[in-house]
Amino acid sequence: MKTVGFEPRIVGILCNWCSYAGADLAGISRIKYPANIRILRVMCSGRVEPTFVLQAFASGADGVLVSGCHPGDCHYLEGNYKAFARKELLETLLEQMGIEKERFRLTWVSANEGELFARIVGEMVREIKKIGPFYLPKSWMHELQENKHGFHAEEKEAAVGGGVVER
Amino acid sequence: MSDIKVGVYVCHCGTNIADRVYVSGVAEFAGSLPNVVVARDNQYMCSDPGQEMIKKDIKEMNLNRIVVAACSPRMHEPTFRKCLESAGLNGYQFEMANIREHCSWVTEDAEEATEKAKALVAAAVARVPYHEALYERFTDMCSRTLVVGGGIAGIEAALKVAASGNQVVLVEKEPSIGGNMARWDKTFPTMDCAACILAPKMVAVSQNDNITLHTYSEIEKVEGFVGNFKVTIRKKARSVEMDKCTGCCLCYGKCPVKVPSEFEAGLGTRKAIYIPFPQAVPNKPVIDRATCTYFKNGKCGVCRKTCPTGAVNYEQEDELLVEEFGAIIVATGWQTFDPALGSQWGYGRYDNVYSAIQLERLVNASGPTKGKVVMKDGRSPKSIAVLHCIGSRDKNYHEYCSRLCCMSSLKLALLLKEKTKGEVYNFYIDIRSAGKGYEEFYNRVMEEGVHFIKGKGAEVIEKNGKLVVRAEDVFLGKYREVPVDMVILSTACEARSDAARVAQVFGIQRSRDGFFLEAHPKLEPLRTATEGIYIAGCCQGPKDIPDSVAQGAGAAAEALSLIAAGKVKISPVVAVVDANKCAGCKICLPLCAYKAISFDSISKVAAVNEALCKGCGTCAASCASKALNIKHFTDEQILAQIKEVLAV
Amino acid sequence: MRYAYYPGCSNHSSSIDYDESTKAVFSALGIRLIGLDDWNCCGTTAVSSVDPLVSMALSARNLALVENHGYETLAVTCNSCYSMLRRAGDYCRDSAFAPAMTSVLASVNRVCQGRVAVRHVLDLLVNDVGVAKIRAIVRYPLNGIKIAPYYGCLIGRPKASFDDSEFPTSMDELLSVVGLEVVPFDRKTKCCGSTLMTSKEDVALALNEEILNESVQRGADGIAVLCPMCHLNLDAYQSKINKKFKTSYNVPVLYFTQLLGMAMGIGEKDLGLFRATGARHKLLKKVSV
Amino acid sequence: MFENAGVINESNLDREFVTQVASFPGGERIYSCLQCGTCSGSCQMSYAMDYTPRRLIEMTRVGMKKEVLSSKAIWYCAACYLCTVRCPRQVKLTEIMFALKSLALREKLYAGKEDSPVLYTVFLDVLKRFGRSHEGLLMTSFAMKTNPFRLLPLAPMGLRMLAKGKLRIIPARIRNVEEIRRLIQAAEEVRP
Repeated sequence: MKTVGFEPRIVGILCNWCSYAGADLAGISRIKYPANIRILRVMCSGRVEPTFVLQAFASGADGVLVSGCHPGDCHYLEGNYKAFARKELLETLLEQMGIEKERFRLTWVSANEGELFARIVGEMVREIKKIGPFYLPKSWMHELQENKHGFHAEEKEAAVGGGVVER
Repeated sequence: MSDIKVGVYVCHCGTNIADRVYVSGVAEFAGSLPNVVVARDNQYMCSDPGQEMIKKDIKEMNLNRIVVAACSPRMHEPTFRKCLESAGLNGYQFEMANIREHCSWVTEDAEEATEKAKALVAAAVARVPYHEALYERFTDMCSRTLVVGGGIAGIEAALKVAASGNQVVLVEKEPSIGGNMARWDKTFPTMDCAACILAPKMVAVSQNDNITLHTYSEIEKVEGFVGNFKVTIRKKARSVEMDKCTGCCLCYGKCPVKVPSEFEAGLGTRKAIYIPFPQAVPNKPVIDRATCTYFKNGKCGVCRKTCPTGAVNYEQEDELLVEEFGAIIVATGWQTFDPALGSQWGYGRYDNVYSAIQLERLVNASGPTKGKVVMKDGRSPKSIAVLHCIGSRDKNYHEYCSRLCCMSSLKLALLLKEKTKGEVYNFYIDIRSAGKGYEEFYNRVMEEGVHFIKGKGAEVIEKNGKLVVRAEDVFLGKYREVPVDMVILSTACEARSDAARVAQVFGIQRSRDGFFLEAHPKLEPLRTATEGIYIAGCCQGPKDIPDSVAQGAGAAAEALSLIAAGKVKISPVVAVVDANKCAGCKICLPLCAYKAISFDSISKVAAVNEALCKGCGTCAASCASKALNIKHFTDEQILAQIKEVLAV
Repeated sequence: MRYAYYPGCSNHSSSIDYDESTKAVFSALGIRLIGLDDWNCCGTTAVSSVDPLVSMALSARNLALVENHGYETLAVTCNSCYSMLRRAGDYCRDSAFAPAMTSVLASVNRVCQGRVAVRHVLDLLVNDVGVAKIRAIVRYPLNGIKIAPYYGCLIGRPKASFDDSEFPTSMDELLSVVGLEVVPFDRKTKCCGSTLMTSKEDVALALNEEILNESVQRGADGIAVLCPMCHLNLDAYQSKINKKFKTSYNVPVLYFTQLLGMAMGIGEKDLGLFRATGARHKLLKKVSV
Repeated sequence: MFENAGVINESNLDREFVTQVASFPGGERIYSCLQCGTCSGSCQMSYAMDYTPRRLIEMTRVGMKKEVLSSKAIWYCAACYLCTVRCPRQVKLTEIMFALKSLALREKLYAGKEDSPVLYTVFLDVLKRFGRSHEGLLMTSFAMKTNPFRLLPLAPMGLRMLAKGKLRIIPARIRNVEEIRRLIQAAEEVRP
């Protein structure tokens, strides 16, 4: 599916120490990248729960980027490993929901990789432009009307993963 | 939430933001958002007038939440928190929208940038109603400082901290402190002898009661955080008992093993039991187990037999020390580029092609030739070429300029001219002589008759039994083949080969060039992303001696200002458990890297030790009952932000 | 094992002995070289100088043929062809000119995705076959002969491939396995001038003089080459060099495959040794002793 | 203008020239050159060139189109890529030389007595006819267009090669010569 003039909306959830700083460096270095991404800060990529990603899609995002420190470089020792552990389950879940894999990315960007960050955003925008806008599945609409403050614990439980929930 | 009163302030940052973002339009838009009482724009929000504007509005309009749309929170969040507090508001009732680094500076199109800025502001406005007042706390700290690396930067840092009366532990990987500087002969631009200015400092370290020196030791593990680091130091087995050894040197006179000396850059030899150089501190030997005959096949033992005090101990084992420190200074230094990687320069192929560090040893009176500059066949060279930028300013190796080699090459050229009275040619791209007395030194070297050929030495080749440097004389626009007896390669200063491992041990990030990354390229040159861990000297990037000394002293000041406070601030951004929701599943317990979560066996719920919690939020992300949350990064706050950032 | 084989124009004329000896050696090792059907000239320096994109398109057509036949690897003997074909693969795969290349090839109904591994026969012998296997079938080790290994310029350029761009060592290894004494050789990858021999003869003769000079100074009995152009310039132009520089070079220049073949006991005829136009007998005589 | 006068006539400079060269394959890094001279020092032909490779790069960036394209230097490049692999700024000098030669041919700015442009053009003509190169045909056509007497000293070598089966009298022709012609034409149309 392709849409003419389609500008994807991407939510970026970045860890404070590496990726957010990397995105800052892209700015300091005046590296231009598409304005399609809106960046949020968390202290660690380990903070990012699947609910955040699902909420972003539910709120109309066409893509979600989660980015943390490189493996071994986590400011909190191993938070990024936890994020990585959740990734697989989240990807399976997104696949089951019919969300293309291009729409979600977990990357590692360090504080001095401004260029890399800009490149990742550029790539994501290009890829999502190819697959077109994300339309909310009908079943989700119902869920959303039910609760205004995001997902309930049940969905969350299903989506936590990372060896945390026994299934 | 009728009692929420938000003030929004949009910064122009001169033209930094206003060039791309229609600032007053963003302010106007913010004014229309829910809970917003006032929205203004200003030239510089961080300036006094900008801050005064916020304070005045807080007082006059009873604002209880503030949003500033400006630069990165990593820059000015503390500034504005203070501003709120001086107006009687809690500093955490505040949020920054980053419309500079993440918006105006990275977006080509002004319309798109303005739309993006609006979304970021809306998200911040949606977030602040969920903010709570939070309070920083203080905890006791350890007053000891760890200095890692005993080169000139580390030595300077250790001496400065020790002078304040505080305890320092200096850890050095090699058997002696002194670092690279100990190998130099003279120093530019004054030409004073390196050993003469370094040795007194090395001795001062060994004599200072406040400094504990661990040489032949490495850092294995760093745990804890600012104020209370727990560090594991591995003291490698020296095979010589330091308290028994008198440094009489009888042992290595008798040792039958001869291997190339690292200190002499392979030009001289040392024994398997050795003191790396005469002025070594401590001046006591070490056995290199990899080459020692006794350790290879159990035979020999000559050194043990020779030692009059019975200090040689083949059974000695590595020792692990676990010690506490308040601050850590990392000054692990640099290494020289291996010129053999560029086969065109003939290093390793032709006898008389030397690296700069080898020449340092060759011209040194205590070096392998007792300071005589001679070729491999013993003759004195009549003509010598010094090739600059070997491995530097070269995308095939290191793109950066190594900064110190121009001056070091000039110094070596002058020494060569003095010692050989021959013709000395410098092949260079540019001469970089920025520094006190440096340009004057360059002029002096020119006036001494050293030749300067602008043009990088492209290759060294043998022609009819003589070395020939091929290069373009750029000023003349002509190709030249300069026959010489000897070639000196002025090699790049590069990050140590173990820099990646060291960075991981200390939680330091590295820049693309491999060196350690400072917290801010201009304003925080000595800090790292980890509070309480500082960097000094060439581990951060190439530096000459004056700069390394200045950084060592600066890092000492950083450590001391931390220690002098006596207490460390603990961020209130920590995990909190809602005991009513906690199902007691214990999933969070193993997830915490700091072991900050325990299980209360009586109430059957998780409990967070705020002194240990660092606030990463991994536990909160994994709590199935939504009982765990991170203050200031709660689910509500983040979800509100996500929804709103997409609503615009 | 089998590979698609691109002989290149020279191997059908001036370097036919390179073609013959390569095929003989590979056949002795039990490897099939399958000649590429209807291949065309790679374009080489000449066409690149007229129009770089035309030469890339010409090379890419060959790669398209290989892809079409379903081969993964293309064996190449000539350094120039090797460099051109590798570059063409890179252009089709990832460069700013990839779309242009695609449309040019599409105009003749060809597709090149740049998937083919373009590999020099030296690379195949050292890295796929391996020296152990070659050592095993050496019947007449060429002991007592000193050889200068001359790789030519394009074996590792513009991009280093299986060996260093300036100081490759893989042929040294191979030649010493068959008993030859390989002398150190600084001018291993210095250019022979290639087609400049035709248009700038004075300069090209000087380049070859330097190479011959080092080989003599190093005490080599001959020079091993792996490119038809190098062979032509070093071998056929020796008398001209002698005349110009008042020298008396009489240096045997052989393809490395011929030397390998000799050690393996492959007949002179199969190795094309009888086609020698230059000073070859000197070295051959030493071998038979 | 450059060699004889001390002043460069700014109005004679072609500011578009560098853009034109940069648009060729591999030309884009021309802007990165730091003028260190590694290329010229590496080039074995530098000594014979009227301008060193480094200087050609700078002249191109300045816009001295006529001087660059009519220089002798560009025809000395044997395309050995030594400058390219050594360039500290990773400027693809050899590719830039191809671009300059190609432009010199297209704009007919090369010096009249240059042999290389003729050789390369003849080479392409042979290719268009047969799909492959043919040394004998190439040499004779080239000599006829430049100086037929240059064939004389080559004749013994040619005959020797003929006798040893190293030279064919009749050129090999590929089956799809027509395809080659169309391919060349299509490539010529997309050139920068």
